[in-house]
Amino acid sequence: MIQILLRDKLDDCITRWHAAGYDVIGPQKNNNVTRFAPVEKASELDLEIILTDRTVKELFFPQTEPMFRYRIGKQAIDTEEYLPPGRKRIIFGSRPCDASAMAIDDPLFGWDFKDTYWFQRRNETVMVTIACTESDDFCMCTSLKLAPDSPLGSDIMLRPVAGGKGWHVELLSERGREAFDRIEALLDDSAAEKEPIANVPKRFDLDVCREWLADPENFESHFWKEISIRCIGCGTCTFLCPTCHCFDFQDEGDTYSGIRRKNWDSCSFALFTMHTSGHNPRSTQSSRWRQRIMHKFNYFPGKFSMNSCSGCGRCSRQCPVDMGITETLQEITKTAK
Amino acid sequence: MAKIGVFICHCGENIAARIDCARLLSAMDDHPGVSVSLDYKYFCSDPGQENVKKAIRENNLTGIVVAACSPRMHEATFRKACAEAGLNPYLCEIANIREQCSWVHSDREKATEKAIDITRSLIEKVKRNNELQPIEVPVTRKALVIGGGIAGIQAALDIANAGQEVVLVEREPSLGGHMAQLSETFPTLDCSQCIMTPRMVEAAQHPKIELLTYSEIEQVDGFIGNFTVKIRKKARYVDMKTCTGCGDCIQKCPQKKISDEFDCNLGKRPAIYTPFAQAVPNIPVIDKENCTYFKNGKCRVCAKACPIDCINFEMQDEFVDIEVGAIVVATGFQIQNTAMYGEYGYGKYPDVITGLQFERLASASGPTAGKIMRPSDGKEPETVVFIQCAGSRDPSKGVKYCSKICCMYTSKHAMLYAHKVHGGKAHVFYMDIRAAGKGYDEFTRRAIEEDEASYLRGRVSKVWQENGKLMVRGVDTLLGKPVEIAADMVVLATAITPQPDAKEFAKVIGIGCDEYGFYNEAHLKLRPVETATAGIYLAGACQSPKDIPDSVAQASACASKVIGLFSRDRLEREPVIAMNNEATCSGCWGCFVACPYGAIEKKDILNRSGELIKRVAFVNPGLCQGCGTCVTFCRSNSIDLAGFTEKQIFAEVMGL
Amino acid sequence: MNEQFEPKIVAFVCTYCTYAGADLAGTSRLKYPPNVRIVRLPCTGRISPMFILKALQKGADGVLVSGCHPGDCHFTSGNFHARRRWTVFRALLNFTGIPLDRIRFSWISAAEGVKFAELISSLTDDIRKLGPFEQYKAMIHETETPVSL
Amino acid sequence: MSIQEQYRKKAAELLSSGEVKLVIGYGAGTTPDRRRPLFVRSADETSKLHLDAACEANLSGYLVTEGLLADRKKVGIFLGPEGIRSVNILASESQLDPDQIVIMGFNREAESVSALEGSNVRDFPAMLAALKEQAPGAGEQALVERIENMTPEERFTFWQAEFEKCIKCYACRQVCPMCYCRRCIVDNNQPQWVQTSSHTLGNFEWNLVRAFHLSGRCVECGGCDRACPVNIPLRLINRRMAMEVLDAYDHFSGMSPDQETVLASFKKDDPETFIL
Repeated sequence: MIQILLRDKLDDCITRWHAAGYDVIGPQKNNNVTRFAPVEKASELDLEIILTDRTVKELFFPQTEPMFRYRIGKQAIDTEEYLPPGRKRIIFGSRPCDASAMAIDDPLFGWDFKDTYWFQRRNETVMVTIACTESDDFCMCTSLKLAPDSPLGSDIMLRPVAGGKGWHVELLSERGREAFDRIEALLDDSAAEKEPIANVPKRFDLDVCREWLADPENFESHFWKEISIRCIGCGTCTFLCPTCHCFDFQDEGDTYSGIRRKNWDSCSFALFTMHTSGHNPRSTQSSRWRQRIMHKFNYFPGKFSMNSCSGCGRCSRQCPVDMGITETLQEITKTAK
Repeated sequence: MAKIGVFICHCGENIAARIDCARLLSAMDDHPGVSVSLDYKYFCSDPGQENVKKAIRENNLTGIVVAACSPRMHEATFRKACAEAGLNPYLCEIANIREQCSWVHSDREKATEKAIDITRSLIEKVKRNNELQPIEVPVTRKALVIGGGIAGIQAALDIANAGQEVVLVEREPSLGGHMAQLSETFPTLDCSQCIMTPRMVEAAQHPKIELLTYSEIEQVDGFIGNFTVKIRKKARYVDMKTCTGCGDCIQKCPQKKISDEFDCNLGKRPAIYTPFAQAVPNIPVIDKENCTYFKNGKCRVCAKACPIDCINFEMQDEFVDIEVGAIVVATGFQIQNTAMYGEYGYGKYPDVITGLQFERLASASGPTAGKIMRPSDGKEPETVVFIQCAGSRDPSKGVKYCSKICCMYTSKHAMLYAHKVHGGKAHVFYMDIRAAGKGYDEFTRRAIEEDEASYLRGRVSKVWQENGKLMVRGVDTLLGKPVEIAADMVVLATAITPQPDAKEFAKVIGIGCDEYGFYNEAHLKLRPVETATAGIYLAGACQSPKDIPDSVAQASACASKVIGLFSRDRLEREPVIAMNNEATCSGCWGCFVACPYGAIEKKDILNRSGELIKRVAFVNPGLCQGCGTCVTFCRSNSIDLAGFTEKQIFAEVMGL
Repeated sequence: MNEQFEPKIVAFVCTYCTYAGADLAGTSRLKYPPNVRIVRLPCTGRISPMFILKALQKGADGVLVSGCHPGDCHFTSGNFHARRRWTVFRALLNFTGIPLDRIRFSWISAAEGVKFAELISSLTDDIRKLGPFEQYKAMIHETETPVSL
Repeated sequence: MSIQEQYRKKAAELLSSGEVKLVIGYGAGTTPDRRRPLFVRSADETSKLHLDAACEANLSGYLVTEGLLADRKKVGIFLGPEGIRSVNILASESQLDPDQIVIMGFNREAESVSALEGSNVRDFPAMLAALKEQAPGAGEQALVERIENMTPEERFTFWQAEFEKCIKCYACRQVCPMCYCRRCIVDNNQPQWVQTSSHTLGNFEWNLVRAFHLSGRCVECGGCDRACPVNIPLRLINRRMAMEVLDAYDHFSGMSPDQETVLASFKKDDPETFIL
């Protein structure tokens, strides 16, 4: 049976989910930036945004997270741990690329040490994803062999019905079913045409690219210098990337006590690989950009059999100098052929 | 791992009365990194310091904090104790819990809390202190003395007689200063010229003294032991080497109507002149402003008169750079213009004159050859009124301070007048008679009792001219009556002020001055001849109004400081200086622009094949004085200041 | 508030003038509130705006920066440089909403023990009236709080 | 001939004559409304150069790329008035030799661009003097004033809401021609003056320090503002600081390659109204 979630029922859904102990989080435009934040009412949601400026990543892997507090005593150091809040939540209205990215990062955060902060949040979260019916010039999920309706990482997939009245509900997991049980009564079963999903053109040939990247000959290629010549070395692409997951530890506080924090870090920064000696094995911006591409499309797939990219296109969309993965992989595709 | 010792001084009751030292001690005991904490009644005492040294040795301490009085009192003491115990003296910090805590707070609880904060934040600082080694700099054994009055001459002679070289610079054409203008000197009434001129000649002929008259200091760079001074030798237009001082040129100069500054404008002089007959060097200068040739391009009478052709109108100012190790500033004083007292009529009535003008009238070498005559008509005054404090001790119109010498010279004037004008009557209006000094009070008593000067305690409200007399209206506060005196002459005891350009000159040489322009000593009581700038000393009235004995004494004190400095080849300096991290420096040169001492140099970093990689800042340790202005400017945090590093201050603030 | 609020004030001073002035206040046995903590530096030229930010991070409700009067700097011009920095930094603080009543600047000479004592008294009084710097403290509190999502 | 054609031709001449080794200009971007920095090394590539009202970026930051000017060869560059000002500052701070820079200057108007006469950075005194008079960034003036009229509490709240968004990507720093430090103060962790965590406090500290370090140096090219991925109105702070140094010290940054850095210099009679 086709189940339809009508847009005008959203308020009731939120109320029921709240009653069932879920926090509801969705895309909003606030203070000139679009991002995911808790909502009380459906009107706070901005579901028309193709893709938020900031990703859902920060809901699992915050930009800065206190891990423990320490106090330096005369004889010993006392510590006190911080843990994630431990609340069930529904992320309503993420896009397939963002949701996929979370699934892509799962093995990374769990291959040896299981990162509590990540997995506790992952386990407490129901990802309600809305398939894309629109795309922009930077979207590239199809080039990554994903799609505007990829189920990867989602617990529920919503497919817009024509006219924008609501969504077809597709349950993808037990966690999703549980959340939807709470609002089953509100679902409609009237048949409605699904709107076709967005037609995202294929922008590069991933297989060709991966083969080129895997060839050790190309590691020292002049290509890297050429392609990254205008890179200014900021962290925009990495911090806005849903799959980028590098972090750094910082102790902050006064001379007696403080907090150890886990902060986002970026391979774009010169400091990322700086040694204490002053030597920097990745001393040029081109070597850093190469690392980013290699990591995403060579090393990561080598270890986890997935590309560390879900094709959201934020790196290109937000780059201050109009660079990005798309251009690089397009150029590699050309070069390789 | 830090092993810090904390020493809490009770300072008798000074600290212990307001601060719970036991609580402070136990708080420090619990502080991470503290190996030993002790308290004691007086840590500055010998046994107290022995305790500190013992604790350092026994516990192998890596730093100490002494919670006691201000570091300005005993930092040096405890640093020395550290050094004696084998700990680098810069691993010592002083927590000021007396001047800035126990003495200013009455709430024992809160004062104790504050003392804990102060002490622990310095523990955090000292943990990050580095061992510093004193910087050694060479000493140039040559002194510069600025000013050729009695103070400068005395200092120069004392230094030179100790075998050290001296450059003596005087901006006027002759040595002598104000003392050369005086008639006789209190309290002995010996003739000023008689005691002064031999000194001038001695200075000029001394093999260790290089005399530069008619010269001014343009620029002073460098630091103690190593100053570079640029001197402008003003063009005299007379060749010093060949001139014999015959004076023919002076005689022949057609321009004879120039007010004579040396005679306080009571006499006239030509355009080519020596300031006074006994001038040293006895070589004239041409006053370019008033010389007919310089004004009109015609004349050259002096050149024609000169038998050996030593007049040179083409002469230019010359600049010389000298290297000296110490500087004595003896730039003297000026007297205040008294025009602000309209009621005294100075400038309006020619017979209202200043004390210095009276000196010239009374001087045997003065414009009247020592005869007391009224400037207006040359008559001998029968009655003279002296008004003391004509500017001094008057915050509303004059200056707040006492000019110190006027009581004495007014007595002297009254006395000289009585000696020279028999039957003349001297009246002195005074506020207080300040005659402290050897033989001084006796001297004023003599003026009153033997020379019958009439001393009236009170102020003068008005002076006006009536029937050829100067009417002086004042008050005798002892009788409580107004007084009116018909006088022939009125003499104002004007205030002593700094030289008009004293403030600007202070900046040229890099010393401080007070609101008036008198130069600041490093410590009024304990370091009265040193300035805050190491290697620069003060002598005479440039520091404050002084009489001749005081000026001479201070000059000799300066000389002893300089001789002491020159007794060593090298000099140790505080290692609190900036240093640059060449790896992170971008060479933006903000520090170069900001440094008040020009201590930042540009250093080329070359690669192995000698090619320039980059240019970075380098701090010259000899020039850096350790202010840290560069550190604050440096955007990349590349420059840092030893002793007050970014890490230390950060820890100190974050440890509060 | 039952108990009177006692502000925490941090003073950054140069050693030659204001520190000596504070010493003079002590030797003159003047009294002022115990709320101030003095950090001694060689010169106002050494006082970086970062110090002010760190004092605020450490929970200061007020900051005083003080040195030699213009023209009196032991290092001749450190205070002139400082004055420019303060002017600009102060404008910046003001524009970003740090109340200037809390960040004060003064010239206090070695002779002005009375001025030092009086300034600390009035500053403490003023900041007591303003109350704790709640807005900044809220920002500090956020750093100590677990992430809410 | 359009200015685009004119400068393509000029770039081709400069490159083929060997006068410059490189021309830094603008090329087509991913989408029709975008322009991206373009590095042209041969005359035949100059047809890829674009110059129109979409060319917003201040390219001068690329001039201080390590080693670019070390060979003493010249580089041609497309620069707007702000870019010319930044080259002046970079020269005054000894980061480059202004005589190595061949400027193809342009003025951007609403829909079009016009050429600026001159090619050496010293050739534009009249344009810069006029710019000083008309105060660039005046468009922001109203907003700046609105913020100034708030109470301190409101201002604090306003900026907290803005800085809370910051993710410390440092795009503002990286895109800024004035941020050429080999090591940024935020990357110095001994001591860590600026907290690197992107909580509001850390973001606040970072943005204050950035603005302070740019005081009297910012040319208001707006690069930071455009680069900020979370749209913090950084231009407002920079504008306010520019106003401050203009009012207090009559300092308009980037007037000449010999200009003194305003915070490294002083006048004895600098205004002081607030020092007790």
